[in-house]
Amino acid sequence: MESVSIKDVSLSFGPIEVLKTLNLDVRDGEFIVLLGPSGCGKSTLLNCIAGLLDVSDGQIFIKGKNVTWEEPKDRGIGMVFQSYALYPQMTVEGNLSFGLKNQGMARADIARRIARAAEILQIEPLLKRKPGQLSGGQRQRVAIGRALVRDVDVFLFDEPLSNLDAKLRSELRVEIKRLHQQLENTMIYVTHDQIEALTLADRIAVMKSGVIQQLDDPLTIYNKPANLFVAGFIGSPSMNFFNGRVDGTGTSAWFETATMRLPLTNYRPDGTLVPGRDVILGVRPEQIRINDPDADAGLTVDAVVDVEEPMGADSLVWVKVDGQALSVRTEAGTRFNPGDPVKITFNLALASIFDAQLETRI
Amino acid sequence: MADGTLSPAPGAAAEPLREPRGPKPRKRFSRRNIFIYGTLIFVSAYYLLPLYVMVATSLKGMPEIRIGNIFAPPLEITFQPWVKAWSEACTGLNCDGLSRGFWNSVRITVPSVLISIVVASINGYALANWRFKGADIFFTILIVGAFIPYQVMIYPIVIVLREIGLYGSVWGLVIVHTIFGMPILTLLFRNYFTSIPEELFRAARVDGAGFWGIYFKIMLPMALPIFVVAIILQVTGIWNDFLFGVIYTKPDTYPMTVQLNNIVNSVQGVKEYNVNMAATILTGLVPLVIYFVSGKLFVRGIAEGAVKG
Amino acid sequence: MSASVRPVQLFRNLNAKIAAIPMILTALVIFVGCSFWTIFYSFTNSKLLPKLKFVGIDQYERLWASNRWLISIENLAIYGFCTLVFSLLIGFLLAALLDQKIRFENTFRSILLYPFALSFIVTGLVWQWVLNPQFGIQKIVRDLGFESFTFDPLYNPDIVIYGVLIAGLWQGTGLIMCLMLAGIRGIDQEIWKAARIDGIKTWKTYVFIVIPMMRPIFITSLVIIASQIVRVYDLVVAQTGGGPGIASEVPAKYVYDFLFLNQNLGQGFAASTMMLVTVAIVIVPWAYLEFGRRKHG
Amino acid sequence: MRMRSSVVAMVACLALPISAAQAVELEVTHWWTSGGEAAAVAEFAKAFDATGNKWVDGAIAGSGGVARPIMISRITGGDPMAATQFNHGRQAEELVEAGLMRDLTAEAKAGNWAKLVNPSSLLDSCTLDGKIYCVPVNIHSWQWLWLSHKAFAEAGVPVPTNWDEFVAAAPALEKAGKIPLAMGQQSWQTSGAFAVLMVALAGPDVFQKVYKDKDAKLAAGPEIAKVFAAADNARKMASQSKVQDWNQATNMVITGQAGGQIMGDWAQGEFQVAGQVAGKDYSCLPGLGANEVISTGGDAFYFPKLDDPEKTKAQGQLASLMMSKEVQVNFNLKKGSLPVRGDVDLNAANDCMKKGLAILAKGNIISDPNQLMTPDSLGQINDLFVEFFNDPSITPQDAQKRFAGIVSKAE
Repeated sequence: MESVSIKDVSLSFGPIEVLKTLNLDVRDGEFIVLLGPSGCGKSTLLNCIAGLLDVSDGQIFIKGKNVTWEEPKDRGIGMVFQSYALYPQMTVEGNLSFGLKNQGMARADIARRIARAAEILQIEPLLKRKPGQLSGGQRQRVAIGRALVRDVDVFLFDEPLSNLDAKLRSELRVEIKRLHQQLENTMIYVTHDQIEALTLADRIAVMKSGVIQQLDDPLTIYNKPANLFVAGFIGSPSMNFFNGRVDGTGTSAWFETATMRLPLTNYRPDGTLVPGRDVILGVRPEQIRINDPDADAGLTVDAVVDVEEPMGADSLVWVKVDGQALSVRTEAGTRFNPGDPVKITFNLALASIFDAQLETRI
Repeated sequence: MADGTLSPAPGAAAEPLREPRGPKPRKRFSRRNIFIYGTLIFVSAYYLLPLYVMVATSLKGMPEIRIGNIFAPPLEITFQPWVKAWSEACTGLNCDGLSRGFWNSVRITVPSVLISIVVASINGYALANWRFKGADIFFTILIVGAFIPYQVMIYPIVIVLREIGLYGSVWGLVIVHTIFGMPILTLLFRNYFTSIPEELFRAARVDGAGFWGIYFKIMLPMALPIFVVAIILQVTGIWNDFLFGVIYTKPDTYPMTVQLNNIVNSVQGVKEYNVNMAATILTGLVPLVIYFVSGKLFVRGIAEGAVKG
Repeated sequence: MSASVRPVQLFRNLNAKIAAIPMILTALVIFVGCSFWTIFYSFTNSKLLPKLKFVGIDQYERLWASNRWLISIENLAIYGFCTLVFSLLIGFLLAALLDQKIRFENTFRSILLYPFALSFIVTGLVWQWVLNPQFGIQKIVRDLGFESFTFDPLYNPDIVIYGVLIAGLWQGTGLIMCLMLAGIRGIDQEIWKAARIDGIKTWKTYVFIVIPMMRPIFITSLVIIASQIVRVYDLVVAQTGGGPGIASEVPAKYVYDFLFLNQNLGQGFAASTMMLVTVAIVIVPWAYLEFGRRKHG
Repeated sequence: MRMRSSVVAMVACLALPISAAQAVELEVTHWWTSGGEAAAVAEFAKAFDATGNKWVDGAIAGSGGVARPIMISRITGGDPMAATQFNHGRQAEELVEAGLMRDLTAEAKAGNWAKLVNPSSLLDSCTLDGKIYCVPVNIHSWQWLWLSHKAFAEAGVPVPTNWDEFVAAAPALEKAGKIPLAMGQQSWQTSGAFAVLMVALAGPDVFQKVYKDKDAKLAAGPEIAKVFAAADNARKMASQSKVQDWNQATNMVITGQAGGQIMGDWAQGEFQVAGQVAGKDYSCLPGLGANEVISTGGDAFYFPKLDDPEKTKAQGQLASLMMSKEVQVNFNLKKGSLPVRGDVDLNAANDCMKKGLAILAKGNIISDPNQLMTPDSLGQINDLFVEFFNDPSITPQDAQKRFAGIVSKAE
C-alpha cells in the first residue's frame, strides 16, 4: 500500500510553473530522497506534501486519505528543517512537547513520548537547555526529535544536514539511516547532496524544473541514468561525455567520433541502437582504466595526463583525449606527472548512451 | 568600547630606528581622532544648545531674563517657574498648570499605545506569515496612507467618529491614534516577522499551532526588541501629539501638550519665558526619560527590526 | 479515493483575515474612503458644513491663483528637498563617525537622539527662542563685538523656511542616524576585512560598498522622512505661525486654515486633494513596487 | 459686592423657578486667556456658579483662530459644549442653519432683549428667520489708536491727537530708539488695522460700501488708494515690531518701547492689568482721532442643542444671566469693552470707555468686518495684509489690486 501518493500535482506562482503535473507514489516504510539542483521544485514538493503550500491542482494522499486541503497538523506528518527551526525561547523539552500540547495530549503521555525520543536520539542531558546553548549537531537531533515525538507515519526532511560541517553531516547521515531502520517509517528526504541521496535512499527521485526525471533505486540511478541530466547530476566528478554516432546494429554496433571508434559489444541498450544516429556516450571515471596491461586494444585510446588529484583512498587523474578533458579514477599509489602519455581503456558494459536530441538513454 | 585604541604608547615615535615589535603604537591625538571627536563635540553642542537654553531659562527669574541673554547661566537659581508651570499657570479660569494634563496624557497614552501596538503587530504578523489574496493591496494602501497629511483626514474622521458615537471620548482618540500609528508600525512588525526564518513558522504549523497559537507562543516571545521600538515610538508620538488631542477631546480630558500650548499662548501681561520653558521641559520629560533609559534597547531593536526589510 | 472538495477561498486562512479586519477597515474606510470623500467635496462650495452644491473646478482655479498656496508649495518643495538630502547625509555621516569605535558612543548617541523625543511644538518653541534676534544667537554674537552680525532667519521672509529647516533637522536627524548606525553595524564584518586587504580607503568603502548594501535602511528612512515632510505643520505653527507674513506657510497649514479657520471646506478640500494627488503620483508606484508584489520563495 | 450677589440671586430666581439644588455643569468654551480677558470671564463664571450651577471653563489659548476649529469640530462631531463664544457676525451662521444651535427666542422675549440691546444691529446678527440664537455680550470696537505717554515724553514730542500727527512724530520716536507703531504678526491684526485706517481716512461710508456692499470698483479707486498709502506708512513704522501676539504688542506700548498701536478696545484690559491710568499713562484715540466711530464687533455666546433637559434649562439660565444688567457691567468693566445694553450706567468706566460710550450714545456706529463678510473672505484679506505688512516689496498698488479682487468675489 502507498504511504504517500501524489497525483497530478501542479503548482504555479503566477506565470511560473514550479511543479508540473507531478506524480509520485511512496511505498509504506520507504525512504525516498528528492534530489535535484536548487530551484528544481523539490522543497516545494515537500512543502506541498506537508500542507505548508497550497497546490494549484492535483491531489495528495497520505495513508490513503485525501489530504490535499488538510491542515499540516492533520496530515500525520513530522518535519525536520534545514535551519532546525527550533523555537528559540523554549527549552528542548518545550520544543519537543509543543506539538503534543497543541494536540491536547495528556501530560504523562507527553513525558513518555519525550523520554522515548530523547533516548533514541541520545539527547536526554539536553532537555532543559535552550536551543541557543546547543551545537549544530545537537540542534538537528532535537529537530528530528520534534518529528519523532509526534509518532507519525511520514517523516519529511528538508535538507536537514546542509547547515552542518562535513564531519557532523556524515555522522548524522548514518544516524538517520539507523533511525529509519529502527522505526521503519516512511521518510521523504529533500537534498541536493548526492552522497546523502545515494547512501540513504531506497529510491531516489531526481528532479529538474518541477519534473521528476527518474525515480529508481540508487544503483540504477547511478548506473543506468534515464537521461543526460541525471547522468550528469549524479556522480562526482561528473560522468565523461563524448559526442559521436552509432555505426552498425546489435552486437556489432560501434560508437564513432572523428578520432575514436569503440565497439559496443558489451553495451546493453534499453532500446535499439539506430545506425547513423547522433548519440552521446557517457562513461563514469571509475569505468576507465589507465595503462591496463590486460586492456582490450579496441577499447583503448591514447591520452595525455593533465592534472592528478590524489584523494587518499584513490586518486583522480584528469587526462586529455584529442583536447577533450576527462577524469579517470585510479587506485592510489601510481603517480602521474603532467604531460605523461598514457593509454586509457573504457569499460562500456557500465557506460550509457544517450540520444543526442532527446537526451534519453538508449 | 575601543579597547586600547587610545592607549598611549610613550616613546614609540621617539625611536624610529627600532624594528617594529609589541603592540602597534597609536597616537592619542592623531589627526583622525581630532577630526572625529572634534566633529562629534561640535555637533553635540548644536544638539544640546536648545536643551541648555530651556533648562537655564527655566531656572531664572523674570528680571534676570529681561536683562541677560538666553545663553547666560542663571545667576540666582529659582524653582518657582517649575512650580508655577506644574500647578499654578492659568488658562482662562483654570489655574492648575500642567498637572491636570499630565494625568490626562497618561490616560490617553496607555490605552492608545497598547491597542495600536497590538493591532499593528497582528497586522504585521498576518502580512508576513499568513498572506491572503489582496493583503498586499491593503498594505500598500496603508503605506500610502502614511503620507497623507493628517489635516486632510481630520474632517472626515470627525464624521466617522460621530457616526459610530465615539466622538469626544477617550476611546475615539485611541482609535485615531491606532489608525495613524498603523502604517509605520505595521511596516516595522511586518519587516521584523519576515526576518524570522520562515521554517520556524512552518515547524509550528506542522506542530499543529494555528494563527493565534503561533502568534502568542512563537512570534510574540521572539519579537521583544521590535516591541520595545514600537512602544518607544508610540509613547513619544502619542504623548507629543497636539492636533488630535485638541480636536478629538474636551477641555477636561486635554492632554499635556494642549495644556502646554495653552500656557505658552496664554500671555497674561508679559510672556513668562521661564514658566514657558519649565512647562516645555515638563511636557517633554516623559518621552525624554524613556529615551535616555531605553536608548540602548531602542537602538538594538531598530538594528534587529527596521534594518531588515 | 475521491478528491476532497476545494474549500471556499473566502474561508481559507480565515483567522488571518479576521485579524486583518482593523487593517482592512483602516485602509478602506479611512485612507481610501475619506480620501474619496474629500475629493468629492472639493468640487462643491461647502463652507462651514459639507454641502452638495457643485461648482466644478472653481475651487481649484482659486487655489492655483492664490499667492499663499504657491508660496506654500514652494516652501514645501524647499523644505522637503533639503530635509531629505540633509537628513540622509547628516544621519549617515554621524552614524559613520559613531561607528569609528569611539569612546562615549552611548553618550554621543543619546545626545543626538534626544530631540526626537520632543514634539514639534516644543521643538518649534525652543528654536523660536534660540533664533530670536533680540535675545538669541544674533544677540550673543553681537555682544561678543560683531556688531553687524545678522542672523534672524525667522524674521527674514527670504530665508525663514531655512530657519524652520534647522529646527526640523535638529529634531529628526537623530532617528535617521540611529537607523543608519544599525544598518552599518548590520553589514557583514568580512566586507570590511576584504576592503582593508584590498587597500580601499575607509570613505570609499562607505560610499561604494556600505551604502549600496544599506538599501533597506535607506528605504525605511525615506518612508519616515518623507511622511514627516508632507505633514509638516506643528513645527511651522509653533515656530513662525506661517510668518513673517506668509513666507513660511506650508500646504498642510493652508488646508487646516481653510477647513476650520476660514470656514471654506471646499477650498480646504481642494488643497487636500492636490496634496493627495501629489502623494499618490510619487508614492503609489513606488509603494506598489516595494510592497505590492508578492515575493515568492 | 452685596448688592451684586442679591441681583444675581434675583436673576436666578426669575430664570429658574425650580430650586437649583442640583448643580448642572455647563462647559463653556472661549478663547479669553489674556489677563484682562480671564478676569472678565471670571465674572460670568462667578455669577453662574452663584445660581447653584457650575461653570466648567473650557478656555482655549491662542486666539480665535486656534479655538474656533476646535469648537466647530466639537459641535459638528456631535459632542458639543453647552455654550461657546463666537465673534459677532457670520462665524456660526451655518451651524445655526444646520439646526445645531438652541433657539433662545423664549429667553430673549422674557428678557425683553429686543428693546434693551443697543445697537439693535447686534441682535440682528443673532437672528435667523425671526428666531434668536445667540447672546451678544459686549461691543468691541476696533477703532482705536493707543498711545504711550512715556514713549512720546522720551522722544520729546507731544502726544499726538490724530493719525497725521502720529505719523509726523514717528521720526522722533525712531530717533529715540522707539518703534513708532507696535504691530503683532498675526494676520487678523494687520487686516484689522487696515480696516481702521479705512474708516478713519476714507470715512465710514466708504468702509460700509466696500465691506458690506462689496463695491469692488470703489475698492480699486482713489479713496482706497489713499488708505493703502497710509498702510504703507504704517508698515514702515511697524517694521521693527517683531512680536506675535496682540498683547505683546500692547505691552510694548505699556512699557514705552513703542509709540502706539492700532488695536481694539480689548487692549484696554491690558493697560488696566498693568495698573495704567487712561489720560495719564496712555491715551486713546477713537477712529484714530479722525472719524470718531465705534465698530460693533464683539463677542456673542451660542448654545448648541443638547439632549439633556437639565442642561438645556441651565443654558437658558446662563443666556439670561449674560444679558442681565449687573453681569453686563461687571464683565465689561473687566474686559474693557462696552455693554450691549443701552440702559446700564458705567460710572466706574475709565476715560477711554466713557469716550466710547459717548460715541455709542451719539449713534456713530459702523458694523464690524466680521458682521459683514464671511470668514472665507476675511481670511483672504488677512492673508493679503499679513503678507503686505511683512514684505516691503509688495507695492501699495499691487496690494490694492488684490484687495479689490477679493472684494469682487466676496459673498
